[in-house]
Amino acid sequence: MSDALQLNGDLVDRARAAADAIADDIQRHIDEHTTDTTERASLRLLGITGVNEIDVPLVNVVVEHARSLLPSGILRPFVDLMDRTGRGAQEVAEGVAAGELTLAPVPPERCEGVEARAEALAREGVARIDAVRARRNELVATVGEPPKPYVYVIVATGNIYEDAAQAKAAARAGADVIAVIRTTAQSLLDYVPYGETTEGFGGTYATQENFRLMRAALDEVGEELGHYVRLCNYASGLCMPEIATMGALERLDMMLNDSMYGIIFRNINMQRTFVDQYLSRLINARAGIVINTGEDNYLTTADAFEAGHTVVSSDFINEAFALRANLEPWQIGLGHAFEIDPAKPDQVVYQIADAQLIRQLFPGYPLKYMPPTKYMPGDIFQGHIIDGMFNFTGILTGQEIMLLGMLTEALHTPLLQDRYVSIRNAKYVFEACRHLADEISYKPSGLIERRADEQLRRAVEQLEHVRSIGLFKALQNGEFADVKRDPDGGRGFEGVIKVAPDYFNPFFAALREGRMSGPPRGTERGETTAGDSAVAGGGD
Amino acid sequence: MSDALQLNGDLVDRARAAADAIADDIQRHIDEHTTDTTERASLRLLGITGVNEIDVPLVNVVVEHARSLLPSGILRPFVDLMDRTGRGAQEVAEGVAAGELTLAPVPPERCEGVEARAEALAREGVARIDAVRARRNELVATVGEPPKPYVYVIVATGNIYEDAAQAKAAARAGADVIAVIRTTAQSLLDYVPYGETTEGFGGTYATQENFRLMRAALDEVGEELGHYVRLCNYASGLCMPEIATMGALERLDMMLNDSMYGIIFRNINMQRTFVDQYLSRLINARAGIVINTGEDNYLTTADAFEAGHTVVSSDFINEAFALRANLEPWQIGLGHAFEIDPAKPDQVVYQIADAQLIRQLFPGYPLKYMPPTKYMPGDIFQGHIIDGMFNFTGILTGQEIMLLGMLTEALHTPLLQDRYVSIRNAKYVFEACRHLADEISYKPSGLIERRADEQLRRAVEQLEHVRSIGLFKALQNGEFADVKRDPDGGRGFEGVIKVAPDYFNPFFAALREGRMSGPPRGTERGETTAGDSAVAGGGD
Amino acid sequence: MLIRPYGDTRDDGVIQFSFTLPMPYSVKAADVGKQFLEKLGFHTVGIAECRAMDPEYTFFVAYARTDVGIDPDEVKGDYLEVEEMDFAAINALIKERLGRKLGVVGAAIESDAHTVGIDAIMNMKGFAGNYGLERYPEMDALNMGSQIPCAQLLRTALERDADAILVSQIVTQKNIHVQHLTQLIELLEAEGVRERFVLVVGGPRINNAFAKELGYDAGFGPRTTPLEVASFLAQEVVRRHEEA
Amino acid sequence: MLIRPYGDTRDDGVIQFSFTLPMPYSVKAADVGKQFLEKLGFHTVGIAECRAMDPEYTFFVAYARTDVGIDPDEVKGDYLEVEEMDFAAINALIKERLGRKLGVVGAAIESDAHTVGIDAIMNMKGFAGNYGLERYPEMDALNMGSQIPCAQLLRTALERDADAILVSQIVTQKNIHVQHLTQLIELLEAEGVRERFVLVVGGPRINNAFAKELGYDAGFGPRTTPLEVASFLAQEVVRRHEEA
Ligand code: B12
Ligand code: B12
Ligand SMILES: Cc1ncc(COP(=O)(O)O)c(C=O)c1O
Ligand SMILES: Cc1ncc(COP(=O)(O)O)c(C=O)c1O
Repeated sequence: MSDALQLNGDLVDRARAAADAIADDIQRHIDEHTTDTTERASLRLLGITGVNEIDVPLVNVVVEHARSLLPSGILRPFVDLMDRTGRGAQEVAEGVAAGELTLAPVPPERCEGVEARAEALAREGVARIDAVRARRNELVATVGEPPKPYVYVIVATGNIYEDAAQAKAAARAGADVIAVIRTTAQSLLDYVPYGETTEGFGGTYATQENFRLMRAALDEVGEELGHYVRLCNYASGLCMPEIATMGALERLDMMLNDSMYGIIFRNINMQRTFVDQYLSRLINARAGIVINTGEDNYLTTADAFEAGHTVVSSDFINEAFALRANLEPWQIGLGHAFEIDPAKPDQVVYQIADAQLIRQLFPGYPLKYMPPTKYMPGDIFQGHIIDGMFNFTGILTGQEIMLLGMLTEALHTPLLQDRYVSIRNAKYVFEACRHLADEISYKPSGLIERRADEQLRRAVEQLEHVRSIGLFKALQNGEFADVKRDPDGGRGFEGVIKVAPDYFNPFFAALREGRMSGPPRGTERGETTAGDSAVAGGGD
Repeated sequence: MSDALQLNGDLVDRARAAADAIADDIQRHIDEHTTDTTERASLRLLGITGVNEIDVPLVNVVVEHARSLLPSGILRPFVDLMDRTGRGAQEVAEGVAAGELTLAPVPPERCEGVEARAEALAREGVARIDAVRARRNELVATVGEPPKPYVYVIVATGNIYEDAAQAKAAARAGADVIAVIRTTAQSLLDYVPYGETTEGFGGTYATQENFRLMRAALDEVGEELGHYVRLCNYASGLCMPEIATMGALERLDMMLNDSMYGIIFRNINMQRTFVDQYLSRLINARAGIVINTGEDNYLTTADAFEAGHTVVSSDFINEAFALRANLEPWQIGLGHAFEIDPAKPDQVVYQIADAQLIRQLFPGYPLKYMPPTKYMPGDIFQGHIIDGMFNFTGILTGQEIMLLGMLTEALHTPLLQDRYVSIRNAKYVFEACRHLADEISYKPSGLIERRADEQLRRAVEQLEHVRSIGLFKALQNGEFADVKRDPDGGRGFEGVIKVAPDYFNPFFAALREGRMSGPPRGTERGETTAGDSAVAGGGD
Repeated sequence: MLIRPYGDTRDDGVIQFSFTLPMPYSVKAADVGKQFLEKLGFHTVGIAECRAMDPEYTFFVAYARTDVGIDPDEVKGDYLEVEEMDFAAINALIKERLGRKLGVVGAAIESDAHTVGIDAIMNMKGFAGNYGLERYPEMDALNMGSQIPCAQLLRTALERDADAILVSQIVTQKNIHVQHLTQLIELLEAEGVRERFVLVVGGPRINNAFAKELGYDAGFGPRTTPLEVASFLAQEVVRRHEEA
Repeated sequence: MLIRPYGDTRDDGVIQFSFTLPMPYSVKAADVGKQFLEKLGFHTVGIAECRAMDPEYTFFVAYARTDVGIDPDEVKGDYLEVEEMDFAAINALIKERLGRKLGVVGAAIESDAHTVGIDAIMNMKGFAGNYGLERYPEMDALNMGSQIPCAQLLRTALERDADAILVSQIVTQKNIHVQHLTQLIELLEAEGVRERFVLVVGGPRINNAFAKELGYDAGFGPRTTPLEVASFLAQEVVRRHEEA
């Protein structure tokens, strides 16, 4: 089925060429700037953690303290201070926070030595990431892999312990990936909260300690089930590279990481976001983390039937940025969604066209397929069926990461039992239709092929248009998701800093240097839960 | 999609040839016999109705009274008595019941005159059926037709008024056919109960008055909805031709009428059933009623994956009997079912193969597709999804009469809301996937085509084997549904009568004479209920 | 310890409901649904769906919470605790301790025509990968099939001098099964032969406690396997034999 | 007249339930579920499904009956009865009776980033085939979008001398919407400008009674159309204008 549709290869080439040009243009902006969170992430990569007495993370204190030094990068003066005091990174940060130590420009004569030491420290930092990645590879190899597609569900109680309990229940019911949703406004905080948390609404704080607790829970249940259970969290927001760092250290396996989501959906400044996504993705790449992009969101504000092609063009853009940040194709989980109004005649036929198109445009990429959300009804029985057709479309078109729809999508974040019934839905549909894709072919120039072709054509048009006006301008015009953003507006603009000619940050090089390649490999274990025969239930 | 699978035409021809031979063989038996209910039905066709003081139907009293005359047929002596008394059929029956009148053999000299009058009366009886059929044609033409596939649901409260209320609710929710399930043991009664009834369990008594009440309710709601709503009941059982008569007079549109269901599933004597089905089908044919056969039942006792081919062979047999009883292809709703264990890998793929095969073997026939029942779980959410995949398979393979699965199949006869949510399930899936069939083709020699081919081959083998041993013997061996029956055993054997050389029954000829042809035709009206957009429900 | 339903947070008491009220949909329908659930003792009611099904009926889907809990330790019942044995062990037990074949007669009685359940337990091929009673060399099992009148079942059991009678009841609407099952007990008692048989009933709505209440020796529910039934029969018949 | 849920037979009181109990599945789990529903006041409980979801949780699907009924006529509430007008009539009403443009400012406030709902009501293209407020020539409508702090919303409304403020609240978990909505009211009152505005809130978990309780002038729930909102605004602003 991987080439079930006849696509116009020329159009595909033109799309990639345009996306490349768009990304190259933005990459120049990226290379000329740093941001607060980029600098803070660099400090975290040195091993700095913790908060001050009013709960401000030390890395924020340090970066704030050294604001005037940022155009040249925080690392040179910071490592210099380590040298001068003979203390470790954490102690220096604590000293700065305590007001004992002060960061200062490094005089030219010390630069060379400081830079060499900083490079060594950067390599050490990266080595910690590599060790975590190696551990993942080892675990997957010994514990085993679940079969594809991955069943992905969320937990969002606000309480990490409750989340962990529910995540384990979900894994036992058949979930392969657990995503912990962040609490509602966290992505707009210009710092990362610290420590374990038991309160949040609409989600749970993303903190390093919470990552660790959830990782431990999933390792435990993975061992029990005989296959590795993946953990996902969100990088996009005001602290992309910092959260990516935490994810790398705590062995997250997937991260939501989109080059434009924060801009469009969180009104985060675009100059900031493009810079932030770059380091965050370099880190994800190094850590062997699979990123998930957020094109599905476009179809919640724009109409999925009319604007389906914007998902395609944005996938090309996200791909281009991802490749520039050293991610390998197996790590690039491009997003798309099943969001056409279910009242539209032949809805599933069109969804098949859209999903199959994206499948063929990005072979080898672990596509993330999002379930229906916007049109999910309050009638949970009807919603469950729409989710069933989503599951069907997913297995038919070979999606690899299936975010499961919840029958209660219109109502609340998932209950324990919502996940359970959704997983049973998906497992049944996947097994019952597993080889259907091998059995059918699409009629040449039929409705499906024509829709796919039209989507591709419109995506190419859009990409070439965006190339001609530039991505900033396109975002300003509201060309994605019908949302307009100002290049100088939105949150976090004050944290964008033009770099000086002597800007120094050894992590960019260290993260690229001698990296491991390829996905973790393990034998497929874990049988399907659809296996338990559904013979007449009941009994009272 | 009607020729989506490459089938071996030779095998199809062999199947039909074998089925023809099997039916011809049985037809000889049919022609040599009559039954109590055949004679009673003939009296009903003359217009006799009502019960005596102990609730025994007059037709039963009359037939019982004239038992010794039956080998020559009840009609000659009965019409003779009408002649002699100058009374109408009803009055004569009442007289016989009251012990006032006595039926007696007709002396040869009166025969010719009596027979001529009986023939005239038979033509009158048939004319009443024709009038009802004409009325249906007229209603369909003026009120309109719903789009295919027909959505078919059951009501089964035991109370005809409650049934009518629920039937109307179902029709408003989108049902096109309402079947009133008979109360549990009615099919084993050797008479048809009389009058309106408000009690029954597992279903409602099939009586002529109940038929009338339900017909009126559906005509009312059909008018309101702008499309004709069809009514279905069951002929199979110990009184097939009598119930068929009632159905013809009360404008039922469909009847469950299988040449073998009663034998296999109700342990009704086979000699009896074959005779009964013949007249009942002649009546159904004349009345423009669509019959539904019961092959789906085989898969509740035999395994659907292993024994799927028995459905195919039985469909050929039912077809052969139906054609012999003057039914036109558009009236022959051959049954089949979605009963493969949902825990079986690729269940839906196999179901598609089976359903598509039957679709292609019987083009132009209104196939009746039965939903999953045996493996429906107590978990209604999971059951709802399995039903969703059934709906999907139905629309993909072009089934015309979709009996909707109920999410509570394992629990109880449907609640009001069970029908509602099931209809919403079906309407959504039908609309969302309506043209998928036009978009795909099946891989030559793939899993689907191979499965279909194997089913056909095995059906041919079975049919040729049955031809060689005879159908009676095959039923004795348990070759259908794994159920064994004795040719001289089972209920109703005492009511099978070998006809004398002078057997006389003018209805057989009258029913065939100058009949109308073709289905009722109306413009497609009634929009789909999936039309109401499913945007976020709720509100509290 | 009292436990409550677990929706999103332990002990939140969340329950999902669906029901139909026989009233026309109107602007206040959602409130009727909400207040109805409140009257039933629930709180924090969220009406997820409230839709006209028809001019006369309104369909509701709701979530609400209860503060009522239950202590599972206090739920006591008459559960059948059968020590499950394997095919060989069951046959060996009968052979060694009963010393003759164990006779079993089974049927779906009266108007019930559902045989798949009793077939699953009794027929050769069995169910869920384990053999039916007919396959046990140490049993003499007869499955009479469907719609067998109580009197006929008893007659056959007496004729064959069976040790156990197995009854299947699938149709339960309007409690028809209770009627049939009582009828059989009364017949056995009237004939004074109740004690001669191990009397077992099964079906999707049967459980052991319910069977005991009606006067049966054991009841088996959904997803019963032949092995469970065979284990019970062998142990129970041998026990009675040795006690006698 | 009291009505009860209608399952199979009028007044049978049948309700469908699903819930999860935090206890391991065991042979008695079905009885725990049954007795729990009985404790809640239901009878004729049928446990349709009772299955281990996990070693610690058991999932139930059940049907049971209640004898409790409700009289819909006794359910009284603060329902918004807006006489729905058409696009032209609304504009005409404003033009003739208000004599100037009707000013509206709307936003999803505080942490709420869901704009699809407010966009459906306010943006040009509207929703379900009817235009949003921005399209009304006699309205001066500004949709500020998502995550707008209360203070900023108020500032804008004052600057533009708006007649009405429209607030959208979609996220309701842990009652966060109540917190935000109260915050806005308190701010308006603290500034002494509550009476200057027709204050409206909408969202999938909002209804009129709830909005009134919080001190708003009206509340709109799921599937609201722009026409309903425009009709209400025009009528209410004109009424106030004429009363003043
Ligand atoms: C197959 C079937 C039929 C077939 C039966 C064929 C046959 N020869 O058995 C046919 C088509 C004939 C049929 C007819 C009817 N059926 Co029916 N049928 C079913 C169906 C779909 C499956 C039952 C089944 O085979 N299950 C599989 C077996 C393996 O499971 P089981 O029976 O539970 O058995 C297991 C255990 O319960 C236990 N067990 C069962 N018996 C025994 C006995 C002993 C001694 C022991 C130890 C254990 C044991 O062990 C078995 C293996 O684990 C069910 C719905 C469903 N999904 O359950 C409806 C269902 C049972 N039928 C129903 C009805 C109403 C009817 C009719 C009355 C409808 C009508 N008015 O025409 C008729 C009449 C039947 C009659 N006179 O009894 C209703 C019953 C409602 C109720 N609760 O009362 C059901 C639930 C469907 C529904 N939702 O309406 N039916
Ligand atoms: C689209 C969507 C998003 C998009 C929003 C994009 C955007 N710009 O709006 C994105 C992806 C960004 C998003 C994010 C989140 N979402 Co969201 N989202 C949805 C979703 C799928 C659809 C909402 C929607 O657009 N509905 C369509 C519109 C037309 O309907 P509506 O909003 O009800 O509006 C109608 C009426 O209510 C009324 N109305 C609404 N507002 C107003 C205002 C006025 C004045 C009037 C008169 C009328 C009115 O009129 C409208 C037209 O009829 C819902 C699930 C669902 N199916 O409802 C979840 C949902 C609302 N989201 C939810 C959550 C938890 C979140 C997050 C907090 C998750 C997280 N932790 O990351 C985030 C954070 C958002 C934040 N900070 O607020 C939950 C809320 C749970 C709850 N009850 O509290 C939901 C229910 C999903 C779920 N089941 O968990 N989400
Ligand atoms: C790419 C991406 N990042 C992040 C998020 C979540 O962000 P927030 O935590 O801001 O809601 C989403 C949610 O859909 C997303 O798609
Ligand atoms: C062909 C046919 N006739 C009749 C029936 C119903 O018969 P009874 O009323 O005997 O249950 C069925 C039920 O499935 C059937 O398939």
